[in-house]
Amino acid sequence: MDRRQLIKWLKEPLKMSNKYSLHVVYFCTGCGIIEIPPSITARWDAERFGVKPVATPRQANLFLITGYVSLKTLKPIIRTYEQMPAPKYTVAFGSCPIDGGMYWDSYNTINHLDKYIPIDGYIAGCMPRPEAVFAGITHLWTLIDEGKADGYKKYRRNYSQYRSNQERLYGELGWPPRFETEGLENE
Amino acid sequence: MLEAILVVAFGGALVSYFLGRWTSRIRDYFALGVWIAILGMTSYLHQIEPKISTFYPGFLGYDLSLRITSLSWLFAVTVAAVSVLVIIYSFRYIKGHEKRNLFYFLLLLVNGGMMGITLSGDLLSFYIFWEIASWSTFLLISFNRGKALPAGLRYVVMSVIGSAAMLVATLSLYSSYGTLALSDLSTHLATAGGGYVIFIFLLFFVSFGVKNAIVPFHTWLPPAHSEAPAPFSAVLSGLLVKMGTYGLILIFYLIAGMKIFLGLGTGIWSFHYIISALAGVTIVVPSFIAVLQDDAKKTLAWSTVGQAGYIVLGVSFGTGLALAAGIFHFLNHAMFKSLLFMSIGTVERKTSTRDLNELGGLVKRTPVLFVVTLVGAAGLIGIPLTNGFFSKWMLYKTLILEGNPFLAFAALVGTWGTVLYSYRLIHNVFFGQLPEKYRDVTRTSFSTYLPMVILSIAIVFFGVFPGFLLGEINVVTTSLGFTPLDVQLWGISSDSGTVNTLNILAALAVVGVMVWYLFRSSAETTEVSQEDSYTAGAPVPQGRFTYTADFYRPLEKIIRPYLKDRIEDFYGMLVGFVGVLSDTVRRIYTGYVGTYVAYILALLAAVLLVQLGWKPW
Amino acid sequence: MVNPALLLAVPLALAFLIPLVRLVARGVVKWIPVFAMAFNFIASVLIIPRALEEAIVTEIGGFPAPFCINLVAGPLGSILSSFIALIGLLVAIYSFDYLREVPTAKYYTMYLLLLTGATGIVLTGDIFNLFVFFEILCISSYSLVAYQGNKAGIEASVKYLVQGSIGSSLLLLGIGLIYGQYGTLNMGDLAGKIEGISSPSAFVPLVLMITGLGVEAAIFPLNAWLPDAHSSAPSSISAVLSGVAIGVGLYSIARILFTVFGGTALLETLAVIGLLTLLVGELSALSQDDVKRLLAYSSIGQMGLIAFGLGLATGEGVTGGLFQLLSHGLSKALLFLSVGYMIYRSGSKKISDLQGSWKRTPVASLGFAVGAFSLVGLPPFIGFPGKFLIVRSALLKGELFYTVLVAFVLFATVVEGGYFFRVVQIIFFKGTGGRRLKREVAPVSGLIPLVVLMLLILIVGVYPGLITGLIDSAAAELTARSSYFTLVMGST
Amino acid sequence: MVGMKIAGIIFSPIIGVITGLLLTGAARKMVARVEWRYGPPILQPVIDLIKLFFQRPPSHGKTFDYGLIASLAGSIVLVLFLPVGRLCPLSEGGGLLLITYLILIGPLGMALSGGEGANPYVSIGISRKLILSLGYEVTLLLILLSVMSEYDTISIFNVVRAQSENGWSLFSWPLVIPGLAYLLILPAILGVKPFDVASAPQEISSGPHVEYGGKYLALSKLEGGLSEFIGIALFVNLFLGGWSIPGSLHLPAGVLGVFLGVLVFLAKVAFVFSLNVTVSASFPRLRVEQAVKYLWSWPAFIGLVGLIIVSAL
Repeated sequence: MDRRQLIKWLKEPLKMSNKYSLHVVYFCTGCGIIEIPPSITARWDAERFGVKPVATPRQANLFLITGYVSLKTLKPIIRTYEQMPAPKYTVAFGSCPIDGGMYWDSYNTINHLDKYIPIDGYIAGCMPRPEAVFAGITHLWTLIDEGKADGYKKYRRNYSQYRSNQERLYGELGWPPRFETEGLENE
Repeated sequence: MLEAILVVAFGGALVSYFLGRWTSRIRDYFALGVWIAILGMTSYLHQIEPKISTFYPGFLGYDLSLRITSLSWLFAVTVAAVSVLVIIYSFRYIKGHEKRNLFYFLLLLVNGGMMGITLSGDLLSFYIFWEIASWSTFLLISFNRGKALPAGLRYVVMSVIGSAAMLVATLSLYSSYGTLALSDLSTHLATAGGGYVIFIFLLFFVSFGVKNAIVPFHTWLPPAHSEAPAPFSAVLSGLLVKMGTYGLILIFYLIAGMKIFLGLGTGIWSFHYIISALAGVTIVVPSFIAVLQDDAKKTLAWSTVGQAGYIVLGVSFGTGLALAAGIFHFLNHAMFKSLLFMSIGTVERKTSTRDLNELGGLVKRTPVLFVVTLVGAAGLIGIPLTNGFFSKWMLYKTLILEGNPFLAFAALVGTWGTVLYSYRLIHNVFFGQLPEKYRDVTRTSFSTYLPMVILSIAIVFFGVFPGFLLGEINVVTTSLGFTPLDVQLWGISSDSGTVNTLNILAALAVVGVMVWYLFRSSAETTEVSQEDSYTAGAPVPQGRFTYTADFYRPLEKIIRPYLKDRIEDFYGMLVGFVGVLSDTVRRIYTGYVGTYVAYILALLAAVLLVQLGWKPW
Repeated sequence: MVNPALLLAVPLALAFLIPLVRLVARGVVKWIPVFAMAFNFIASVLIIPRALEEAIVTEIGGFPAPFCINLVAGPLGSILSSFIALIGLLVAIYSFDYLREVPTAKYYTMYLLLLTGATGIVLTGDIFNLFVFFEILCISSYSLVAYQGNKAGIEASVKYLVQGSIGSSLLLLGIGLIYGQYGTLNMGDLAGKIEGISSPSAFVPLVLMITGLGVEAAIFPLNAWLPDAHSSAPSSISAVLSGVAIGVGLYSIARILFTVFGGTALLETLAVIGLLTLLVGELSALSQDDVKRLLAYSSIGQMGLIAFGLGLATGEGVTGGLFQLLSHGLSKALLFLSVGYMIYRSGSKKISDLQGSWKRTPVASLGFAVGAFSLVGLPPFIGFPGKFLIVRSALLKGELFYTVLVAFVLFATVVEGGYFFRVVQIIFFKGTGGRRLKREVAPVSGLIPLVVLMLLILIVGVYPGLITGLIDSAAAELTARSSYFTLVMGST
Repeated sequence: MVGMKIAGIIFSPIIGVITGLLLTGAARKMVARVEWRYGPPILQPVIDLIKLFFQRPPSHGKTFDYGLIASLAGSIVLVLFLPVGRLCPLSEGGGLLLITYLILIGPLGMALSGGEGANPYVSIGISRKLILSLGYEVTLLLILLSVMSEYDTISIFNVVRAQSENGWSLFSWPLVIPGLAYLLILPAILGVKPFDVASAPQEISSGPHVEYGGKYLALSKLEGGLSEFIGIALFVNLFLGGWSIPGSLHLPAGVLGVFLGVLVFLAKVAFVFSLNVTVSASFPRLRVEQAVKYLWSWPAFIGLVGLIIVSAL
């Protein structure tokens, strides 16, 4: 942990603070939510790394998608993700968000979450234990360090593609496009 | 000059009525011109030597006279200034109403009556102008039909009771001393017995208390203020009610004189202390009743009662600082309460409701209205750098330093009631999601905004430089026999406590700019619409997504049982009693000739028998 | 110079001329009362200045006092007669087009007789003539009350008749007793002869006369005929009855009590009875839903107030009472006339049916408001100085008893305010409610008296000095017994 | 004297802000320790702040921005009117009465700002906040009035100076009674558990702060820390003698004395704060009406008794 290295702080305050002040928004998207309470309470105490659950996406910069994503939950997930202020990171739990997992041929569960919102990191497993969560977070740190955790930039860059994917699923989404969507109709 | 003011005022009222039958546009500007002229004339009289001029020799044996002193000048100029603004505001508000001419006529009549009240030099002309203002007020309150009718009736009945008390007191003074001139009475009353002075004080207190809505006499005010047309509510709350204050100052400090007034009774049983305690009740209870109201104008109306409590507390407490605070608060109240009534009136006109549970989100449609209302509410609460702060500060200071912490407690707790209802007012009208039905609310015209903007500028200006007004008030209190205060442009300095608005202003400005710079220099923001709000991912429901209904429900559950207006119930009982009495009396006329004949013979027989038996004659 | 006798002769003659004229020229009939009253008005106004200097005593029949039938046109008499003529004139103009659908000739005859009676009462200096003029007044009022011929009118008229007759008989009885004892009927003569009222020989006739006159003057509890009669008469007649007739009754009580008997000991009782009348009248009016009946009860109350003022017996109190007499006359006439105007349009006497009159009949509505405000005693209307003078003189007495009475008076004022303001609200601020009206138009001529009355109420209200001087001398005439005696009897 | 004034104007807001921030951090650490966790570093709020200033938050409009700015500015100005140790730049003017009004600017500014966010949670939070404020203000006003009546002054500076001569109010008769009442309502003034209904994250998504992200949240956190500092500083000044040390010890004059005074003052603040954190870590949250009922029962009663005794003596 380089939290105490003053030089690094002075050089890259943005990266450093983003790393060590991860405010988490999580809501019960899937079964992985069961792993969150242990990781933030006394046993594992995520707060010592500055990871702290907050109440609204406005205050958060890390989005934990805990488990499989049904069609019904995806819409709030997209909206919540869009409401978080940039820079923001997303970490998906378990195998379901990666490729559908055991729900891959379900009629109301999506298979690839990263078609709809950008995912900065996956924690594989069904389901991952708190240790894995911490592993995921430390991995996220390295990604932030290396500048690879740029999902929010990707989302903005390729917004028309994401939006068209979302709209293919739902038809009308119920809120206007977040960014410019040129070429959306052409696809 | 004084006569000219009254002639212009009353003549203007009449002429504007007949002008209105011809063309409404010229009537509007004429009415405005009349009052601008009056304002000009009144301000011209600034700090002239007190003088008395008889304008009507020999009305029923009296010489009716006018008189200008620093005290009456202050009230008169306030009346004139607020009247001008209210007339500007009425241009748009009253458009499309059927009885416009009547409205203008009555409005100008009320204002003229108030000018007369402030300028009158003897109690009889005071009474006459008082009555003229009272009945025209009655007609104006009833103006909006519907619920306004019982409100107007309630007002006028209580007002008539008050004037009856005043009439008795005035005539009793006359029969004792043979004069009614304000300047002469004080020498006579100085020799009067305590009991007689209390009798006179009580009668006047009933009269002015009714007008000023001090607690046992306040019940007319809430319905009247809320049902009157908005421009008139502004006049009613800002000026007319405060004519009671003027009367109280007149009777306590000018006619009786400070020594007599403060010398009645001892300790907590002294007269002025009892009135102060009543004023304390007037502050607390109505301020919290205002919190419970769902009707925006009713909230403001109850708030008027509460604020009147501050003013009366200042007037009756009996120190120079308190009196100055009372007068200052009167001026401030005239500013912010007229502003608030105007703004709520505009809201009502735009949305055709004033139910706080219905409104919301208007900040997006009428931002200027929001800002001026905010300034008004800030003045009402007494946020530092608005005028309301300063008067309240003076009042609290003198209450505490004179050893009356409980009165100070009442006043301070009342302020918390004020905070609660003021915020609710702002919040429920302007904040929250804009309901679908108010999407096409448009901005109002310039003439509606102008008076409100002027008033809000005045609120802030006199909050930062209270010295402008305090200087005038200082002259008044000095003329009433108090030691002058050390007034500066930026506030008051004394050994026991100084307040310097410039310090606060400078600190707030510097710190504000620094915080603003910090805010600006950090990362950019993106503007989002109202619909983009946190809803746990769900889209914002269309229609109502606001928390306005039952805003203070947890509090209401606790305090509502204690805030029932028992005085109103008592009056209701009295009215019921009179009704029963009247019904009983009416049955004397049975409709049978036989009974009637029996009455005649019975009277004859009775008189004869009494004469034979007792020989009283 | 005008002979005061002409004030009686001209209207009387014209009254009986009416049936004849009707045969010749129908259209002229309605002009006759106007003419008569105009004449009376001008004549009595012309008399006033001279009467102020010295009362004009006219001795009819050529005998000297006390044997003649004499008319005394003092300040009081001339003021009241001009007042009666004024009201009469205005009401006559009002009746011009108001009474289209009923036979007019009889109406005008009766109307003129009524006014002649009233004028006679205020001018006469002789108690038997007082009785005679009273009978003229009463009989014509009985018939006028029943004039519309509907059931209510006839019933009211019969009630009025019964009570009025009893009153008249009592009056006559009293007069007889007086005559039996003192051998004279001349007021001035009697004023010189009657020493005091404590002896039964003076007291009994006094009480009989006062009770008899009290019926007409609507003193409680003798006033039970009034609400029925005033409310069922045509509005123009109600205006005269309320504005003039009962006032004249009260005048005669005052005259008997003050001038003839000098009964100062009874005055306190008069004040208390007046107060009772005031309270009863106002309280009864409070729960009325018939607007004319409301006004009638209000008249009772006002009579009480006037009696209270007279009963104070100070110069100022009597001035106040007389002022209030005039102010009540003007205001109540205005009220009845404007209400009549509104009723003419709406066809209903219910208060709730007056809704929205402001839009239909603005002048009449304004008239009602002015009249009501004036009666409640609000400045700058004429009722204010009246009430003011009465309250002031009561307080000037400086006794606790009167202070308490004043409290009751003011309570009655509040009650009065309560019901009048309610009606004003209904007239001005309630919507029309889409009710169908009985008539779509009302005669414009009816508005002239309304406007005149309003102006009078306002002008005299603002400048009470216009008439207080006159009334002061009238009050002096009423209270100064000895000078009245010398006046009538000569210095002998 | 002028130098000290300028020093006060510059330093006392800085001290206030920093102490407020550190107190929040310390509170997190202490709560963690009470819950047998390791807890974040004490400087964690600073890290959060740095991050928040770099985020790109959404804005709901002008009131949303300026309300928050006014809120923070108001709280900072309030510190200028409070004696911080011997640094008391403006505390002569206006005194306690001004403070009772300046205290309003912070919450009201935030309420306005949140209001334009158009989120019902904001409204609920503010409604609760105002009700709760009413709950403790009743007692607080009684206490302030007792103090002012006892020392017969409205200037907080005079109150502190009187204590440095006569001993702390908390340990003197009869001011011990209002002092106790103040201790009872202090958690409510600070808005910590069990009185954190206004910004309950679990129920109403942190109430007024629900729409705040990035620098908005940063400013509101600064304001929150500052208002905690103010609440405790008021108590320390009124009842614990501000800069004065108990017993016969006296601070030296001059710059050193001022410095030591600030340190003593901050030590007292830290002590009182730790008391409150312990309370807050061990109690669950009250509903708002329960809170008001509590605040209006014992604390208000004690405060009333205190005022009666003070004004009777």
